[in-house]
Amino acid sequence: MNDLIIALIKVVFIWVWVLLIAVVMTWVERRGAAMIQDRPGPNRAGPFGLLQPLADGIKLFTKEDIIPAKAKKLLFILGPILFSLPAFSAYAVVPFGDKIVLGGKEIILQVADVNIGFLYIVALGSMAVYGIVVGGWASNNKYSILGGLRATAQLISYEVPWGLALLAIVLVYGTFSLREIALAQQGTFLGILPNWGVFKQPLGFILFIVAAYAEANRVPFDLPEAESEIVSGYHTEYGSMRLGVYLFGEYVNLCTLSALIVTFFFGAWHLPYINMASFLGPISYGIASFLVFFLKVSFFLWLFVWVRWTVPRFRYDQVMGLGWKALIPLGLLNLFLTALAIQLTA
Amino acid sequence: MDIYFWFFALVAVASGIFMVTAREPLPGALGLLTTFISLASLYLHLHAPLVAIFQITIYAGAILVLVVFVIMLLMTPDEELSVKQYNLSYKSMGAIAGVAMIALLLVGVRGIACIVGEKALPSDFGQPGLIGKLLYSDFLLHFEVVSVLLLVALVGAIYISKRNL
Amino acid sequence: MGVVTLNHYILLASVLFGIGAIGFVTRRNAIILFMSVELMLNAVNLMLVAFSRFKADMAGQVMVLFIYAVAAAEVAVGLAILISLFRHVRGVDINRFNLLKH
Amino acid sequence: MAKPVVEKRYKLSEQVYLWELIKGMGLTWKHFIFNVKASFRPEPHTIPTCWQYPEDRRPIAPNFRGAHMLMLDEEGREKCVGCGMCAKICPANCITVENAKVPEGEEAKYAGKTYSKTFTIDWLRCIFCGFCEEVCPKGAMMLGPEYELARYTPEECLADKSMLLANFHKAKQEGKLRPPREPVPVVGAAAKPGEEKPAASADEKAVTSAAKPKVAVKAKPKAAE
Amino acid sequence: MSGFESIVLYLGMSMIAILAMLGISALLGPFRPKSNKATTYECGVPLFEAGIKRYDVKYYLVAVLFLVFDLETVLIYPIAVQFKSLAQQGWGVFFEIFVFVAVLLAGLLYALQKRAVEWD
Amino acid sequence: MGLKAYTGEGWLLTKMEELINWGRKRSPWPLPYGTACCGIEMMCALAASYDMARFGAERPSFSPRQADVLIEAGTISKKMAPILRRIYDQMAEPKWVIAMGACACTGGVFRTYSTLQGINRVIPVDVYVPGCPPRPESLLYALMKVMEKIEKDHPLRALFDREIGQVDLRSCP
Amino acid sequence: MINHDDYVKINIGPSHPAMHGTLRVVAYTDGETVVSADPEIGYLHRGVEKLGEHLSYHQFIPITDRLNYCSAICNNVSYEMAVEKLLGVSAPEKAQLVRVIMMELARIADHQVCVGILGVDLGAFTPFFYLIIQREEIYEIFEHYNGARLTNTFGRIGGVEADLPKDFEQRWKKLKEGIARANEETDKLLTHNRIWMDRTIGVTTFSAEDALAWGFTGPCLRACGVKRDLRKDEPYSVYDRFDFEVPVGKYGDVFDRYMVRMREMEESVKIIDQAFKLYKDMPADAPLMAKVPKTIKPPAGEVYSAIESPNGELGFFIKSDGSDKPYRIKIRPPCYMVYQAFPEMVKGEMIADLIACLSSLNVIAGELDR
Amino acid sequence: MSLKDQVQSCLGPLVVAVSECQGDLSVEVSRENIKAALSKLKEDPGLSFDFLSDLFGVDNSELYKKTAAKPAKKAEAETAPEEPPKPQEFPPRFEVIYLLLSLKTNKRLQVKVRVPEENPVVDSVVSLFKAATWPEREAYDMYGIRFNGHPDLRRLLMWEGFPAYPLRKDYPLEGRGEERHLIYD
Ligand code: SF4
Ligand code: SF4
Ligand code: SF4
Repeated sequence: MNDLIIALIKVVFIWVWVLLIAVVMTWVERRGAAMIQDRPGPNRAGPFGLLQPLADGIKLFTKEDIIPAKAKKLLFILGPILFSLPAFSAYAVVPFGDKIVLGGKEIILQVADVNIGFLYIVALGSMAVYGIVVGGWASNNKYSILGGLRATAQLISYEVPWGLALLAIVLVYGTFSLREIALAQQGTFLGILPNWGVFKQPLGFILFIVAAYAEANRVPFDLPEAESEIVSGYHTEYGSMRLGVYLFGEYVNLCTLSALIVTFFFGAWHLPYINMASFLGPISYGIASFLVFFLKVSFFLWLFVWVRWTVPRFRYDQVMGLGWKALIPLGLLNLFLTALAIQLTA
Repeated sequence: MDIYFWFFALVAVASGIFMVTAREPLPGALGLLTTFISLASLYLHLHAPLVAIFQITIYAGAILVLVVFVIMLLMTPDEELSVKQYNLSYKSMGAIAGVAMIALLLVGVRGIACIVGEKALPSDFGQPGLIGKLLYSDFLLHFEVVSVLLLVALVGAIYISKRNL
Repeated sequence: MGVVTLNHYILLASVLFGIGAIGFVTRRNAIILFMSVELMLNAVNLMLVAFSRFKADMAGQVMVLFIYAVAAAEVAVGLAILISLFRHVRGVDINRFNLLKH
Repeated sequence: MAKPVVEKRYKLSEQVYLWELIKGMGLTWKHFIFNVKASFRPEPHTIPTCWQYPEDRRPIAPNFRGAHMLMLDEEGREKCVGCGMCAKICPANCITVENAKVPEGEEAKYAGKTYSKTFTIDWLRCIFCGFCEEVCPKGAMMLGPEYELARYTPEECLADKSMLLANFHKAKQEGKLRPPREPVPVVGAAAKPGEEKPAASADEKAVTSAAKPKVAVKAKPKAAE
Repeated sequence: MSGFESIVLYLGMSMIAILAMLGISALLGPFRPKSNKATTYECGVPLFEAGIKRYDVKYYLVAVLFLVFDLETVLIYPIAVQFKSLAQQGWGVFFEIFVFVAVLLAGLLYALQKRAVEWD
Repeated sequence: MGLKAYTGEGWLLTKMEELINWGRKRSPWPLPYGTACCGIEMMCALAASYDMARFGAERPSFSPRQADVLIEAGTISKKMAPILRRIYDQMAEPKWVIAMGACACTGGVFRTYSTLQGINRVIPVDVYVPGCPPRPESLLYALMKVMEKIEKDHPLRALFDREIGQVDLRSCP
Repeated sequence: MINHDDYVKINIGPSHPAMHGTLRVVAYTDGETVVSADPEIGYLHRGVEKLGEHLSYHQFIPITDRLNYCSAICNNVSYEMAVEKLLGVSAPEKAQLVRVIMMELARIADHQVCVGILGVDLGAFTPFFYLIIQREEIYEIFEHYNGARLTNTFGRIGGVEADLPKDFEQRWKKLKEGIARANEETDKLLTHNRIWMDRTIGVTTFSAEDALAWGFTGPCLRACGVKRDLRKDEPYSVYDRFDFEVPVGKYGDVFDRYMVRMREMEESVKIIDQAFKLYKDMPADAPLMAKVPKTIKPPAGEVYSAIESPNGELGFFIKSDGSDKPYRIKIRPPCYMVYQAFPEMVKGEMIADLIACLSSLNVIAGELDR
Repeated sequence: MSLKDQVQSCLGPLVVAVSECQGDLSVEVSRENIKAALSKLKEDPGLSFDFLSDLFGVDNSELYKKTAAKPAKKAEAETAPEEPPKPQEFPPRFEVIYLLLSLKTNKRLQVKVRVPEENPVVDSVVSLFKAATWPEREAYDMYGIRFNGHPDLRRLLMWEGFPAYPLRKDYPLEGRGEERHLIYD
């Protein structure tokens, strides 16, 4: 029973946290973009415009819900659900801190530390396609279908380099548990560098982050939804909260991806050269690990925004070319080198 | 845990029927997706987490995506599939044959099922590592043959679809 | 209902296989046919995993992985054929594919 | 479709995506930091490139062509004599003037002998070209600094005389009245002071004859067929 | 409380939340159907052709390539996770993966050579 | 219809309505329908120097399903009129229209055979902005007027009264 | 002839993010490739030419503002010069200098919008904002000149209506720096960025012969490698006094058009510097208006006069019947000629290139449809 | 040799009339010869008018009315017995003007053809100058002048089915109340 309550608390906590990040991200994105572009951005709703996402939310909630006459009703309704469900559920296996000791009971700061957590992420990643396909197809609008088709082709193309980068990580750490991967990054490596994935897998990191941008449909890979010739891509016909769910799912995705980047490559909650556990109490250590993790995640979230407002976007064939001609061979090379290195050191 | 089995079994069968009777292929594909996911849940129940995950990654995430892709390529949402069959007798024959097949299978497998009793499982049963070891030892050749099979499939698919360009 | 035994799984697998088979012979849409085949393959997979579980033998699970590969190969080539057929007859009704014979 | 062959024009540093990307990100970062710092300044005009409109208005040019005003002279008399020149020149045809003789006993209100009984400008038609101001012989019309003209109905955008006068009073109160336009020097004659439109005095005949173009020979068209 | 049950809990919660969002929106939104409100958006002009016919077959090729490579990566996972321990037994496992990947690399090269992912 | 009793001075309902109005007011996503010169000034209003995004009017969306305020900036020719009408029709409730510039309001100086003499002949207009083109500030002022109008709305009452919302429309071409 | 039924028909525009409001292209595509494109125009047809026949010569000046509204001043001057040619007068020198300064400012503003929008259409939003901030400063100068930001109604027949504002020099100094900075930042963000280069280099290339056959003028022609600029070739106004270069491209692709525009901004800055120097040397009370009658009644005749507007050759053909209203006004908009070659340009390219091409042509519906 | 002479020697008998206004030379050729004339001007090495700058129509009906009215008045005053001009004596109603430019010499030339109202057909010059594609369509749209051999002669600016030719002088500025109707599907 106790376990159940703890699990429930963790689930709720993570849920609220991820939701909050997603909400705040919409604000950060708007204000950040504005600041980059020499303008103030939304600053009327609440202090610093912080309530802007709330206003957007209320607006979307009370907007009329149109189902186009030509659309396939059931599928049209299903689209956003299918899109956001994998996005929302992926965080279940990602850690958000080390552990906290409360009343003599050790609580891992992770919803579920399953030994195939890694594969769970992969599986959910491959499910994200459906929301887009179904949404685009059900709208029965040329731009939507074309956007859906492109989005799908792009997503699946970048799943391969993504998987290859992950494969190299598995080679390095030899486990499918994200917590174990995180734990393995303590200490130093080669004497001087922090024992972080990014130093062991520099190529893998680049592959992973590029693929992550593509998976999240972010600039410069945002063509499924923002390429100017297809209006808004697969969600052209979506309005009201259905659109809100699509947009929201994207931010949740960003959050998960950033957490994954931190977990795999940036030492999760570990600080370089400092062992927090050695001088912090059990509770404060838990909180500190959470905060460190959060800070790292926020950096990558900000990176998403930052890059978005710096670069133009690719053309469709260039995206595919980059994926298949550059990233996948690089991924295979990375895999080969990693395997070789491990074999040699074994 | 019975309820677990029955629930997913029911979902699997229902969505399977939905798929087979679907008027349009995309809802059919979604029905099949549901079947896959419920089967994956059953695999978890059968102590095969790796297979369960692979079921989702490969079947739902790759094979079905391909099917869905083809649906999008070939069919517009406006195009309704005709459920009308051209040959009624053909259809009833098919139905009869199918039912007969189920019956046959049921009768046939009953015999086997009686033989196999439940065995105690080793602790790492179904764990990825174990499968990895097996793939390296007992099934090494199969593993390599799979790669050749995939290669052939790839080449074949490209050849067939490129030929018509 | 009792404890879930191998029989239950076999029953389920047979039913799924049967559904797939019925779909395969009665439907005329080539894509649905493909999906029916997938359903039948899945029934087989379920059987394999169930046996593996109840016989405590991992070979069944490994076999399933190979079946995945086979299924994938089948779908890749099959759908390629379907697409090229489609280009001729502009439809996915297999009755129309028969016309090719003439 | 054959296209001319294009040779690549990439430098090596441009071939690698990352280097230029990082340079660009450095630039955006500079802007970001600058603006974040700026936005914490206390005054309303925080970010130097942005005017946060209702509180922090961009200073408009003194001769901005906004809402029309009907001018009063120093003694508070209406300058307009209702001559209708403005209505005639208006390209959008949006001014209606009805003129009348100044009634008995109201001479103190009007500068001229006649006045405009009604004076309406349809702001929804007006294109704010300023011709009416330029043409007015009495300097009675001026385009003022007011630009907040959005209304809920078209009728509210129909400016009648009282609105135009009110605009004048408002501008005067706020000290936004500008002096009338200066006359522009014309070739030949030095501009006579006090003249609104210098070109007006130009002798029509003289100019046309001086610059008479060679008369086009109207060719006798043959029958087309 | 095993990990899987927590995941199921989490999944259930996500599901409920999404449905709640859409449900509340459906309740709160106004509903004023008009005959032409639900017409398909096509940059403002009337729809002149239903849907889209005849896509590029290259989309399909990309999907096939993906299918094959996804399978490949997925099949290597179980070995990869054991790679460290198996590597201690010699170079066998290295070559196993190497051959597996090499065969597929040949496939990729074939596809690239056939210009399967080029769009011009 | 139990809630109907509340539609009078119901405190909860009023507060809810205030909240909804606040949300709508602070997030008027524009559909920039800039066809001519006014479109350029609208661009200025959206760009850095005036930054309409300060009012939450960000994410200009060209899909009519996702927009709240149709900013019609520029001349509408008779060839374009049905398209404007269709876009307006496809927008989801609640929706507002700003007619920016003389052309949009009345056709302006273009009293010609091919120009629509005011978009109010095709769609209902909430705010008219005179000017040719209006300054960006004028547009922002109009947006604020729209916000004022939103504040006076009764979204929930309208919800129970499904009859409300018959747009009064002059004949459409 | 292409059988259109075989291809997917995609309608782009008029209400479309990349179509600038009023353009419409119906593209027939095979997969991602455009097989043929059919631009449909006329969505902003306002009957300007007909209107011109019903307004007096003077009243038509504000209408010309609304042609190419990105650089209204160039239209004004072009029209005024045509009427002046018809009348046989020419504006005094100081007025010419003021006109040149204003026209070059308008050219910069026009190019800034074009480059910015090209960036936006290709997904790079930030340069657009940086450029627009500087354009805002240009508008400020316009506003201080005669009270309007965009549709200036600049100049009068026979000269200009006002002198340059007193604070022009100091504003110009500031603006010059701003323009240079914005251009440099755009350069940094776009020109050398590999993604940008991929999207623009080699996209919709057009050969010089084709370009001439289709009647290209302006930056689009120069991008194809033809060094033709009316300011150099048929110097009107006082352009023969300035020392500036005509940037030319080589391949006529989107990148070249973009670069030509970027370089032209720099040249314009140079011209303004020189012109302002000459202007300062003029006496303060030098005439700004030629002697023209109050009601302009040119003799019967037909003239055509053209200037180099930011988009290319902008010409006015005026036929006068001796009355106070033009008998026929025909405007030769530069982008009309360029845009008619659009199907030719995008044939065989991808759909996304269609957008890039369109933005780089800088088609302004106002002058396209008139 | 002035441009005028050059053109005249190049075109020879094709020239119907030559006029000049403020330095803009304009030659008139007859309707049948327009293509031949333009190609001659294009190919002539000395002239090489190889760039079509613009092409458009002009409706001269009102001009004729005016000029007809004026001499009539004068005629009454001076020499009364001469007969008033008959309407059929007017030259053809429409003009099509080609604005040519020589890139080599930077000279401009206007070429004019007159097109009667009853049979408003001219040969298309698209095969000579691709640039004529849309201007010809526009002239068709605005004046109803048809161009023989144009690849795609449709309306350009007005919508399909617009009932009039709006730039003709007898068409009122504010139109005759044509509206484009919405088609709902
Ligand atoms: S404003 Fe001036 S021009 Fe107009 S009626 Fe009055 S006096 Fe005459
Ligand atoms: S500003 Fe121009 S359009 Fe407006 S009333 Fe005056 S003359 Fe008419
Ligand atoms: S109102 Fe004026 S600025 Fe606006 S579109 Fe019309 S003509 Fe252009």
